[in-house]
Amino acid sequence: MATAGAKKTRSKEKPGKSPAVLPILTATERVDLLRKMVLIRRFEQKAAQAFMQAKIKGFCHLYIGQEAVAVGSISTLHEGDAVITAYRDHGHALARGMSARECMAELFGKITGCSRGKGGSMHFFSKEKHFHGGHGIVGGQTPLAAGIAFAQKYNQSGAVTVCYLGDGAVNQGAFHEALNLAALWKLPVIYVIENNEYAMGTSQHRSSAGDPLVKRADGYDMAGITAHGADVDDVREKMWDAVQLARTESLPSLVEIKTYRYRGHSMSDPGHYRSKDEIENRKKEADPLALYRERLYKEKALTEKQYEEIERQCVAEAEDSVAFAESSPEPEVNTVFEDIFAPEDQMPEFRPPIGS
Amino acid sequence: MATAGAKKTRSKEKPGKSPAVLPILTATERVDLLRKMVLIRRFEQKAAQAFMQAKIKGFCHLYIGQEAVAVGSISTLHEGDAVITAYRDHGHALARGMSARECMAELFGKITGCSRGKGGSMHFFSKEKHFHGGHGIVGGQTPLAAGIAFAQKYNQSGAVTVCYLGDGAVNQGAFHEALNLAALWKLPVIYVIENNEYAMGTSQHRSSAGDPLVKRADGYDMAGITAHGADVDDVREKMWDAVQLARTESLPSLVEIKTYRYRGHSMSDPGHYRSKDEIENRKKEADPLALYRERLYKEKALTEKQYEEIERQCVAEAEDSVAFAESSPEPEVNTVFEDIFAPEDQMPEFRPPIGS
Amino acid sequence: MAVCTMREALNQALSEEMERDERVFLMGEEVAEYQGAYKVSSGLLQKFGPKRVVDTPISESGFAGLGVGAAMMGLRPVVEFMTWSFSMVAYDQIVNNAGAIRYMSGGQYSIPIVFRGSSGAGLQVGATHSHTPENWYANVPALTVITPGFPDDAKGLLKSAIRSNNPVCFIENEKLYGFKDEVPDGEWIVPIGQARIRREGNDVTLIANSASTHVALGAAGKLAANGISAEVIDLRTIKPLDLPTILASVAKTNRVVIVEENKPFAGWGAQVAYEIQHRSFDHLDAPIERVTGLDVPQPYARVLEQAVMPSEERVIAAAEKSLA
Amino acid sequence: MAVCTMREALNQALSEEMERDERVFLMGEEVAEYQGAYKVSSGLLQKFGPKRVVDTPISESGFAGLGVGAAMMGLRPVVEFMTWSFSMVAYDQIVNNAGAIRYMSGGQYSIPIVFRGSSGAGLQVGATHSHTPENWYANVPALTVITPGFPDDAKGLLKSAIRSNNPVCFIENEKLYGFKDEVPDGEWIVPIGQARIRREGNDVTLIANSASTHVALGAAGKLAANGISAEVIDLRTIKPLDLPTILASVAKTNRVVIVEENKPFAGWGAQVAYEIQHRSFDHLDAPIERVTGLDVPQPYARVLEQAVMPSEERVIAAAEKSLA
Ligand SMILES: Cc1ncc(C[n+]2csc(CCOP(=O)(O)OP(=O)(O)O)c2C)c(N)n1
Ligand SMILES: Cc1ncc(C[n+]2csc(CCOP(=O)(O)OP(=O)(O)O)c2C)c(N)n1
Ligand SMILES: [Mg+2]
Ligand SMILES: [Mg+2]
Repeated sequence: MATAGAKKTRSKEKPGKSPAVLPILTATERVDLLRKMVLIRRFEQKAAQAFMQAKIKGFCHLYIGQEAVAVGSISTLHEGDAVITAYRDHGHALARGMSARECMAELFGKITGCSRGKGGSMHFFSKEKHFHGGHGIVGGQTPLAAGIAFAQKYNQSGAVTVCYLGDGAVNQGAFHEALNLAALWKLPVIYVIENNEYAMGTSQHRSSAGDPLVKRADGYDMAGITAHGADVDDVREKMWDAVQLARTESLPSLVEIKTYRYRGHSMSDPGHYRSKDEIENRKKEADPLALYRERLYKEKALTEKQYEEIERQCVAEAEDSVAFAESSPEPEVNTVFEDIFAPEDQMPEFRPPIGS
Repeated sequence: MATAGAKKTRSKEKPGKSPAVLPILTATERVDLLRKMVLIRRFEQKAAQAFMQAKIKGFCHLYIGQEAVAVGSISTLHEGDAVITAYRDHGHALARGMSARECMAELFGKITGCSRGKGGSMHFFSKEKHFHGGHGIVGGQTPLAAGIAFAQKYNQSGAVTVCYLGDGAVNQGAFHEALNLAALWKLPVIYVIENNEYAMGTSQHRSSAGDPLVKRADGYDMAGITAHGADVDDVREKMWDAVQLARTESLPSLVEIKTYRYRGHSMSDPGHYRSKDEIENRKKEADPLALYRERLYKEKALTEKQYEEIERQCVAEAEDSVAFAESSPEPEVNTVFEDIFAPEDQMPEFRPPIGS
Repeated sequence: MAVCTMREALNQALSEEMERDERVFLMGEEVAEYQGAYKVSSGLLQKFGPKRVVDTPISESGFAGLGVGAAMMGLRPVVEFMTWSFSMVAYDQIVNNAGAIRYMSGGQYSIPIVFRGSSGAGLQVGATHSHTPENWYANVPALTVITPGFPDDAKGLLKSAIRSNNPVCFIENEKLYGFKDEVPDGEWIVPIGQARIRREGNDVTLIANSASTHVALGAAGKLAANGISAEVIDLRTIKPLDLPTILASVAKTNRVVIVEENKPFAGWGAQVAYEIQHRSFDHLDAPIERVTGLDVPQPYARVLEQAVMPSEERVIAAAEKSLA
Repeated sequence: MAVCTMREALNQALSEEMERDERVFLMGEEVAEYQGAYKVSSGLLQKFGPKRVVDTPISESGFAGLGVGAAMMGLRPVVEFMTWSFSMVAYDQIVNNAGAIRYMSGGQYSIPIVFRGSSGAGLQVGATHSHTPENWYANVPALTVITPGFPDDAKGLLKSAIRSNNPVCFIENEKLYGFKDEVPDGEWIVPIGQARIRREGNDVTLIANSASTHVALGAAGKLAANGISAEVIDLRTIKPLDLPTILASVAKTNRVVIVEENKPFAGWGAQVAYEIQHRSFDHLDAPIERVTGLDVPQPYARVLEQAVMPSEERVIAAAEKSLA
């Protein structure tokens, strides 16, 4: 079923410059993809627990069910490439190589968190990992991504940007403006629609005219690609094309990846808009972890014993992250006044201390 | 050349319900279309004069060259249908049957103006004529149009809405949101892109990825239609289809009409972004007034003498409108506090007088 | 008279007004099938059907503008922003279209629309989700801004807002949705533009709105224990301000503390302070104090966010300072 | 030192800063080939090429956000809004992204961006095109708001704004583009956050910004003829406010009139009034007066618009009232 249902359109053929082929991964590398997906799931299950215990507050949007999207797509990137996403950002952060500790600590609002406890679940950041956030306003990250790609091109860095958004986010005007800018200025950015079929309680067909969503690229003569989000290999394959197009020709793409979230929109979602059966069927038929594990078994890239060890390690890492978060100190109250302004270095500071 | 270059796509064929055919106009009706176009041009030439004399202030965006678009498209509407446009609104207002007097008086900022002198060139309104404005923020009128159509459907009035926007306006996010809403909810609205090739000094290819612009409808499975804007008959024909689709099936369309403006973007535009030759060629090759006049001559629907009479009448009407505007009183200073709030009729007034 | 939550009171107002007037309809994200992100519209879809309770895509600019267009046609839309923080992507539609079309058309078109939804901070949802936009919208000449703090006011004011022939920004506060109090059944109208004295006192006037009224009332209780008698005014309507009520209280107490979640710079409290010193200069025995959200983006961590919010302690300190 | 227009002074600042720092680039509608809608960027395309002087589509939300993303990467964008009235469609990007990303990231990302462009009313362009957004943006904790009133300040402050490592809203006023005055050649820096006393006086302090400073100066001249000595402070920076300069003047004159184009409700002047009464209560001999744009949408007709604008007559009347 690797590419079943997947469709690929490219409005403008770029003859001559065919991209390098997708590198074939070693068994170890393939197992590592699985490990990343397992870690994300175990991490989030721990987060869900901590949320129920009121140790995590505010909103908490889980990524469970969508792991192959972040892991597969980010695996096609270089270290220096940029990643940016919306509020459902734990999976992308972990896939990007941020530590479970700094992520869990952020959820707990601790000073050791990846945003020093200031961002929370929706606003993870890691400059070191080129993870440009975690953004709470639907669609709001999409122009930022164009800007990051603009800077990559301006600096001739050869790097590219991947920007994730949801199926609901395609109806924000800012996204449309960003698509046009990216296509017009040939920016090396890949917009990835993680189509998990719902925006909160609203199914795709109740929020978006036109299907598939990737057709929205057509108006901009932008490459449009679809992928099967339960299949990490398919995600890798399709993303690879888009990433190459960005890297070698500085052309943007719109990639629509079909996926599904198992949990509620956020932790406080009663979920009446879909049936338990629907969820159970999806879990059974196309769970990204199970699918890939079975494939690795079949390919003899993985033994059951090795898998158990992976599970053990990931659970341990998730638990460790909770222990770390719990034992980390709260931010000092004074830190509330930090991080508002970058220090000035081209002129004297001019701001009076806050609250004066 | 009636439909030369024109193209018609409809992403979703609606079988079975073929719309009624475009009514064939009598010679008198055809002459009347020409008369309307001539009136718009003469009116605007007078406005340009008055602007140079500093009798009109602020911005003044002329429609000269585009007359066949407003006249042709509005001629396919019923009286009760709604029209809304951007700041380049004189032509639409006159085509809608607003008087030259109330329009010119508005430009002069007089109390007799169609907006009591409060709106100016960009903000003409006539509730009586279902002319919903004159809107200054690029793209800002496009969601309003969806709302007007929403109300028409809600009230089962059978009326439809036509909303004009420029080729530059297609890059405003609000427009994209409006397109999706219109398609999703099957609203009886026709979005007409008046593609005059430039947004201020920026040509279409420098502002918009993807060509033709009407392709932006595809992502929404919305009907997309193009027309030749110098040819009032072609505009009528294509608009007719879109209007019928809205009226009989409550389906929106995106119509792209190729046109050209002869004057600067506004009266203060030096116009260095295109050559005099380009403008002169366009005037020569595809002037909507000349084209139609010649066609009417050929069809023996019009004699030269009759045409001279039309010219005389239109110039007289334009001059009369200036005389009316000049002799109209300035608004009383006190009117500045009027028209902010509608009177309350479902509860007592609760606002203290302004400035108290 | 039954005890109910703010959420239920708002629901009653919507339901009663929709029943009364067919032109009223509700539109917003998740208002229909989901029954409202905060359950304010619970049951309305079942009662009024999908024509009048309309789920929208995530297109605030689109559906806010659509609402204004529908209002130009004589419908009376109630547009829900899931939270007012998301109204920022629709800012132009609210300010220029809802806010200016009547004027620019020389009075031809009315815009009988209500924009409403949750707002406010304190629930650890971070900087992007914690805005209190009272001041932004009250700055717009043609907009009326209402911020109820109690269920009875919520019901009575929302009914008034829907009956108004003009655009109203009706700003609820998420922290209050579960707050319970007595609410009159059926027809119950609270006039727009009238403040309510929630506690009488003689020594200092605390002026607040919405959730901040509860902070002020808490502080007033504690001040009483210290022998300080604080009067608490709940503005209810931010614009137009009920200056007579404010000034009468100042004339009595001669001291003022304003309590607002708004960020301080040019928050609504600055306007209230200006009006008071302008009109009651001689009645003031001490500088007007403001207790506002601190001038930092809203942080997530509880300990930080609590420091940013107006608190009883800060109100008490301000009151004591003004009495010192 | 040469005499030049505000427009030329701004152009110098842009040109010099782009020359100094390759990371600085200018982006906006019609800034390049058209040479700027108001000609502020005249010649820059020719000098720096299309990589650094970038014409945009009419997508304010898109390119404002693009600028913020580029700033996260260390570039130093100058984003021109053709007028600030059009920034409303980009409001979310400015408030939430420019305004909160540094904080929400725990200080990891800086946003060294300047948003700039024309603003203001008085030129009969109607309600949609006449906004003065100082107060909206000054309300946002992390934003700095600068509003120059003279060519020398325009140049020196724009250079500072571009050198700041933080987001700056640089709000010009269309009425002043043609205003001429002496401007130092080459390196000329005006510090952010410092007001400038444009005229010394003893009887009353007029506090203004941008074009309103010229109204205040005109009024001060006429007041002098009546024997009233008015001090005129041009704030230059709206946020952070230069309270020391303001309070020192108040301590001397004991009377204040604030002059602002902002609509009155929670305009920036309300904040200044609050600060003054709060910090210099005992120095005030009369209520603080504000002369603002009237609380109506901006009308087109000249006679109406002039009534709405702050005028010398209204400033004189306010000063006389405060001295009565
Ligand atoms: C502008 C804006 N409007 C509304 C919201 C509230 N909201 C948060 S997530 C969400 C649904 C988004 O759905 P989708 O884009 O499909 O992403 P998913 O949650 O499925 O990952 C909504 C409505 C918001 N954060 N921002
Ligand atoms: C949001 C916004 N941005 C910028 C402007 C300034 N502006 C007015 S008209 C215009 C060009 C619009 O071009 P187009 O849509 O092609 O319409 P045309 O003028 O050709 O009729 C611009 C940039 C504006 N009014 N609103
Ligand atoms: Mg989704
Ligand atoms: Mg155009």
